[in-house]
Amino acid sequence: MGIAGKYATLKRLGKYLLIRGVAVLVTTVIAIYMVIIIANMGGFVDEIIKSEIQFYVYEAIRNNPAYRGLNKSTIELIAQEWIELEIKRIGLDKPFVYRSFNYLRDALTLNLGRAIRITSASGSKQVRIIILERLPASILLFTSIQIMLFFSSLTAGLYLSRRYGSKIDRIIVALSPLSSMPGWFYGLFLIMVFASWLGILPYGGIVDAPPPEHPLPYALSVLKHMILPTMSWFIAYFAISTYSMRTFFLMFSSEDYVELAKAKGVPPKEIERRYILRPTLPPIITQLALILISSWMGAIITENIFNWPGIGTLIWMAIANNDSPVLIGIVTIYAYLLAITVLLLDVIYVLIDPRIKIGGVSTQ
Amino acid sequence: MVGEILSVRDLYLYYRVRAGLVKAVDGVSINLYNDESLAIIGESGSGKSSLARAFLRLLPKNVHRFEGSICINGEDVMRLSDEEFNSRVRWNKISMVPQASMNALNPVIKIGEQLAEPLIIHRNMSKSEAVDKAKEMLKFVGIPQEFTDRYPFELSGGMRQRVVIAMALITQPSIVILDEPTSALDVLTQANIMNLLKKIKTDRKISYIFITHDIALSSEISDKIAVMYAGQIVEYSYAEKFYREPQHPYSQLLLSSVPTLREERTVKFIPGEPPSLLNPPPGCRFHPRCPYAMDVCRREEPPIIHMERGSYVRCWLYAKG
Amino acid sequence: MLKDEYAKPCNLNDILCIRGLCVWHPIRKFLTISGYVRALDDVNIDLEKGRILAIVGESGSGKTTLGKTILKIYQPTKGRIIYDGKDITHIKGKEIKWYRREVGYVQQDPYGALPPFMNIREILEEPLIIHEVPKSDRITRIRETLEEVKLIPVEDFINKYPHMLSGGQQQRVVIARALILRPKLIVADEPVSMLDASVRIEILTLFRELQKRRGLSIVYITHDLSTAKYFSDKIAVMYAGHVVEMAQTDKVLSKPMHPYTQSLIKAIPDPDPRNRTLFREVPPGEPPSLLNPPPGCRFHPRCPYAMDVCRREEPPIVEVNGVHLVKCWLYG
Amino acid sequence: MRQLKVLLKELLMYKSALVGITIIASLIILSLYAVITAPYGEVTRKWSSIDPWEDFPKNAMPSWVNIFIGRKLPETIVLDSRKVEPSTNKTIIPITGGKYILRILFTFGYTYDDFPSEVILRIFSSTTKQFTAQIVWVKPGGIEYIVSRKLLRGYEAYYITSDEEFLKKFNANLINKLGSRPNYDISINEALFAEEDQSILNQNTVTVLKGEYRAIVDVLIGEEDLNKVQIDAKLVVYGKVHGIAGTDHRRRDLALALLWGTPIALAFGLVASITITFAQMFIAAMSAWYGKSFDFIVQRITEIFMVLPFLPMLLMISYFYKITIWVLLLIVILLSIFGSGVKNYRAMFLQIKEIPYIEAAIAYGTSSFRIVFRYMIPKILPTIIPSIVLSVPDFVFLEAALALFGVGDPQAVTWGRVLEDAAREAALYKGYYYWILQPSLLLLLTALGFAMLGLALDKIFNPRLREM
Repeated sequence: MGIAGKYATLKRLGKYLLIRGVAVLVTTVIAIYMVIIIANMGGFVDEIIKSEIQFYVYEAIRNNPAYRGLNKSTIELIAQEWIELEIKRIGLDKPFVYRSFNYLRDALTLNLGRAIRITSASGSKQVRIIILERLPASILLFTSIQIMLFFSSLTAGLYLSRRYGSKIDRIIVALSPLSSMPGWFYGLFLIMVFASWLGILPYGGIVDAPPPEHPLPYALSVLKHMILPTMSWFIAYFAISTYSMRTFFLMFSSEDYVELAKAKGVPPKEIERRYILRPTLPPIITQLALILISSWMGAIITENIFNWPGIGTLIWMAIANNDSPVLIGIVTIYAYLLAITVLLLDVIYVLIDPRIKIGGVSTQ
Repeated sequence: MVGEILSVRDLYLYYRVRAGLVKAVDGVSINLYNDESLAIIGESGSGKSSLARAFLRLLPKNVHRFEGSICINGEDVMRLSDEEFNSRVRWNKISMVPQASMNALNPVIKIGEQLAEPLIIHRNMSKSEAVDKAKEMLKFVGIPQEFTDRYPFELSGGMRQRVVIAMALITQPSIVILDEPTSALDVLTQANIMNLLKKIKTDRKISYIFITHDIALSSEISDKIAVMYAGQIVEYSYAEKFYREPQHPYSQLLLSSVPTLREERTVKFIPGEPPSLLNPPPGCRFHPRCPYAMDVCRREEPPIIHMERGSYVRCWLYAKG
Repeated sequence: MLKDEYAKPCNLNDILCIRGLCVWHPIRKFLTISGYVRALDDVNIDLEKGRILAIVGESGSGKTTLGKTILKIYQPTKGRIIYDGKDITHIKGKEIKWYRREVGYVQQDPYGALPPFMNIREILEEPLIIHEVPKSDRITRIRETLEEVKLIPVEDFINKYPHMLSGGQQQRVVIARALILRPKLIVADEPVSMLDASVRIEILTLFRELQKRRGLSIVYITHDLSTAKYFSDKIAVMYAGHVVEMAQTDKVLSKPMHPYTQSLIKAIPDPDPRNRTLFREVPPGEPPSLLNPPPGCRFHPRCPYAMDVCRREEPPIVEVNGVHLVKCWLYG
Repeated sequence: MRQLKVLLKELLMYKSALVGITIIASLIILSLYAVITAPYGEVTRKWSSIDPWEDFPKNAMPSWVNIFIGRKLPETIVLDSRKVEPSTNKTIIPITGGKYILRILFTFGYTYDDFPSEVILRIFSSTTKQFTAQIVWVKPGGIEYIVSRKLLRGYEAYYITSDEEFLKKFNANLINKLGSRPNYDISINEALFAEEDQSILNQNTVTVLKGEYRAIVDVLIGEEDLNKVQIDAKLVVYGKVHGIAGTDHRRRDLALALLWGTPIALAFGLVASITITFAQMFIAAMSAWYGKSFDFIVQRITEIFMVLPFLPMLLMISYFYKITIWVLLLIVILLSIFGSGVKNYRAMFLQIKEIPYIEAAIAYGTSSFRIVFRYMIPKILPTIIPSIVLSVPDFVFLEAALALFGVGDPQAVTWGRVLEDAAREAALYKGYYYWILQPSLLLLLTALGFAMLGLALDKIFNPRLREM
């Protein structure tokens, strides 16, 4: 392929990415708007806030000795004025539809604003800070769980596809019904056994209370707290993902070119690497990428079961506190991450699959 | 005659499926002298592809019985361990052009690399050396050398078929198995490929084992013919004789069912259905469809009747006494 | 670019007459059309009642597209299809339903042509249900037709599912389904190419019998000239979307006129041990892309007799000896 | 029908399928039993009220734990003077001054190895007139305690278990008798039922005194009340085990919730998975068949729904709007209809569209509608059925998870609700394992049943897996 050919490929890729980008952006915008409507209960959250302001103002007036001597109607007047001022300050005087678009604009420009009730550990009300404070915990736990799960089941799947029908293969097949139960469910049992009965591992949380001061014991304590959640996910998902990887590879290992490679005398390791893994890389990478993205959202239930201070517990806190800015913030970041990943995957496909690189970018 | 290049004795290949035992290759014997080519003719489900794959020990995972002897240049390769077989037989002595060669190339590896792979594995060549050799080979099969840098999907079906043929030849094995090498190709492309195969045969002194269901095509490159029916070879004969005087009733009917373009003759068909390899009929497997079927055919399996120069037929009609 | 429409008028007694038929498939990219695949270009065909026309060509020559256009699965871009004296090119609604009764379809892959989740009775009943044949008549019609295609005894087959039958039996079911509405014309697209040699002749013989008995007309699409020889009355040879030659079968085979037909015939082997020493003459190169067909005659890049005019202008359709049509400058 | 038979025969070749079918069948039988024996509305009402559970022990373990611990834990003993039983005896004893004593005597044998969890005496009087009552507790061997003297006025529930006054008296009595008081905080239950020798002084040695106990309620009444006033009493000695499933913190019999949770879980899981799968399939089939702008719109809607995070959305909606379980089901369905399944099915349908038999159907005049429903959908049904079966547990657990978050239907009686109560009452920390284990076990059985059947079906229906 000459320079001209490469240029043409780049141009085509650029055009394609542009169109894909626009499409992805439109879906993201619509999705975020839907979240804004739902998270504000279609404007109902406003009413809640307004009544709270009222309550707060009357309470303040009643407790303030300066107003004590005044007659009722004057107090009413002052209160009304104060309430209106307060409503205007928060911006609730405009209709919800109008504001929903403001929210949308803010969300899209990642101007995530201030939380209504939730406060970060450092005392900030900034949604950005609240989310950033929680994100590392989720990434630490779930991203590492997912990566471990993915690569261990990939290796095991490859191994089993070679030893199809063997005893260990049959064991994995037999264990795969375990996945019909979610990770958090096993979490309950593990807590029961290891925390409640045996008392050797903590019930939950991310670190001992009080946290150790030196970094090494601190890290060890965090690791200790990660054992049970990690175990629960491995019990739930290792067998099934190994099983599906193995089936996937088995399907590909009956391809004609794999058969021919065997006939040629290509050693098994090479066959696995060049003839099975390499052509199946695109779907594998897609799977990994999507898994990683969703792991940043945390696993709401598992985090709550293990009391893990990540995004998952934050989502629940935000829901339970009607804190729509936090919810919208989290979903917006998630939507953006997803959109970027989708586009990135398109580029990766072009890089790793010659059929797309040269044959023209397909839309499917 | 010069040396025997291939001698197969009582080869069996059974595999187990849920419904029972599939007797894909059931006591097959073949012999082939240097430079001779063999066509194995059979309808779908006759076990001819299983036989071809058995030569390269490409067995199904549920194999139940695999025994007999396969001597290549006098060495019984059935006795070799899997590792030895892999390093000494595959692509060294015997290589293959698989069926459906459209999908026989790895879609994400360049043609040159795939072509060079056998040299790197079996001849310990460096990659650049091997790719150079691959270029030569491409030229030999009539593809421009610069195609080494292309990917399979950039080639037409005919070109891909040439690449696969080049791959089979690159280590200069003495036997090449052609498993329906042209069945997916158009008439003109097929003729082209057959021309190429003939040219290779005369240039390189190679023995082909040509698996096909197309009787007309089988006459293109075969010195000997083996007719397979339900896992067995029912007739093993020389080409000159076979097309003029087929012995086995099945061969006769098969030949008369081929429409010809140039000569005028009536075509006939064989009534009935071919048997399944799961539970073939007792006695002669062809007896339910045979116009000459006798009592003994229904009861007993026919013996192998040897004819001149190692040809044979498996039929009671030729049994003496 | 297109030549003037082939002038010869249709004979209204013919079952099928096609004039100037074009089928161009648009290539869509991001909601715009970036080009056309010219699957069929200016195709002219005549088929007399009760005759079999073989359409012969390599893959990509447009023979299957032609069959599907006759069946009105594809809509022509241009041109006319006259069926039994009636222009059916643009019919709709009730008329199309009538036309679907008149024309039957037999496909290449018998297993794929039968819905695997229906048994034979259900499969054959479908056309009858769609065309509102009364329930009481259906089962007798199904039995009759199964007997006609020699799936006897009928009881052995009627409740089976396609996968329980052999390839030959499946193809008989496909034929039965094509016949059950009592059509006058059958389009058979490679009906035997996926069957074993011994079964092929059996199916074609059956086809021939049915055709004689019912006075059917058949469009037999194939890549195999040797079966066309046994089965057809007339052959149309297609190359890259054009019909390049059309005449009686024996004429085409004994005196092929178009260079493409000639090389096609030379390339086909007969079972003969002498083949071993024979190298066949084959035109170089490969069929052109239908997205960007070469100018002039589409065969010219591979033609041993190519002249200057072939590179410039599309050849006309020439009538040689009155009945032998050929699209080639050698005869123009 | 014949096909079904063949399928069943093939299924039974897999042991796991057999196990799965057995589990699902027993769950269905359990559901039918639940639905037949008690109507849903009645059950939810009973579950959320207090009265029906009065005579049930609090946080009692299921009876079968006796087998495992090798001791006989006490069951609940209910003695009611309003019922004619040999164990209760109501007599009127005249005393001087035109006064009478109405004596209610409860006699019961106590042979368990452990102390009861509570003792409550309820006294019912038909008027609001005030009476004096005296309650006497007689242990086997005749040790007698005047537990309490009190004034009665109408209905009176006397929680003996928390009567600190009695405890003081009892301790004082022990010092008299044994020279010292117990070296631990003896509970009233122990006081009432313990053997009164040296063993009572130590927490580790205190033992139950087995034998016949009597409780005497004496009410002083006047002559004028003799035929007018109706006074009765009910003594409940609450046990530590109850029924097959035990009870919760509100004395409710868990068996009821576990039994009724079964039909709800099955209905929720099956309806959700079947509806969602079929809806997705229809949308995908239409999208693939009609193509063009219809396809385009469906594709974009699907992408929007793929951006929306499912669980947070669901939690938000169910928290904000306090929905019932059936509305929740509807919302789960609505949120999932345009899920990623549509994309997968569409890809399958695009392939099916190219199978020759579709073209044949067009050629004999089949309408689009008929092609979609009669030719395309039946083709993928075999691959869909396993996934329907396999996804049932997902929805059962989804409901449980939502309940666990406390956003489930407050009315519904589900396994998830039981788990939520347990979690809220910190059952894990308090050691009430049965409370968590039982609903978990049912969830586990349901999940395993469907998973085993589903995977076996997958092996049968999925031709690619079948070859292997």
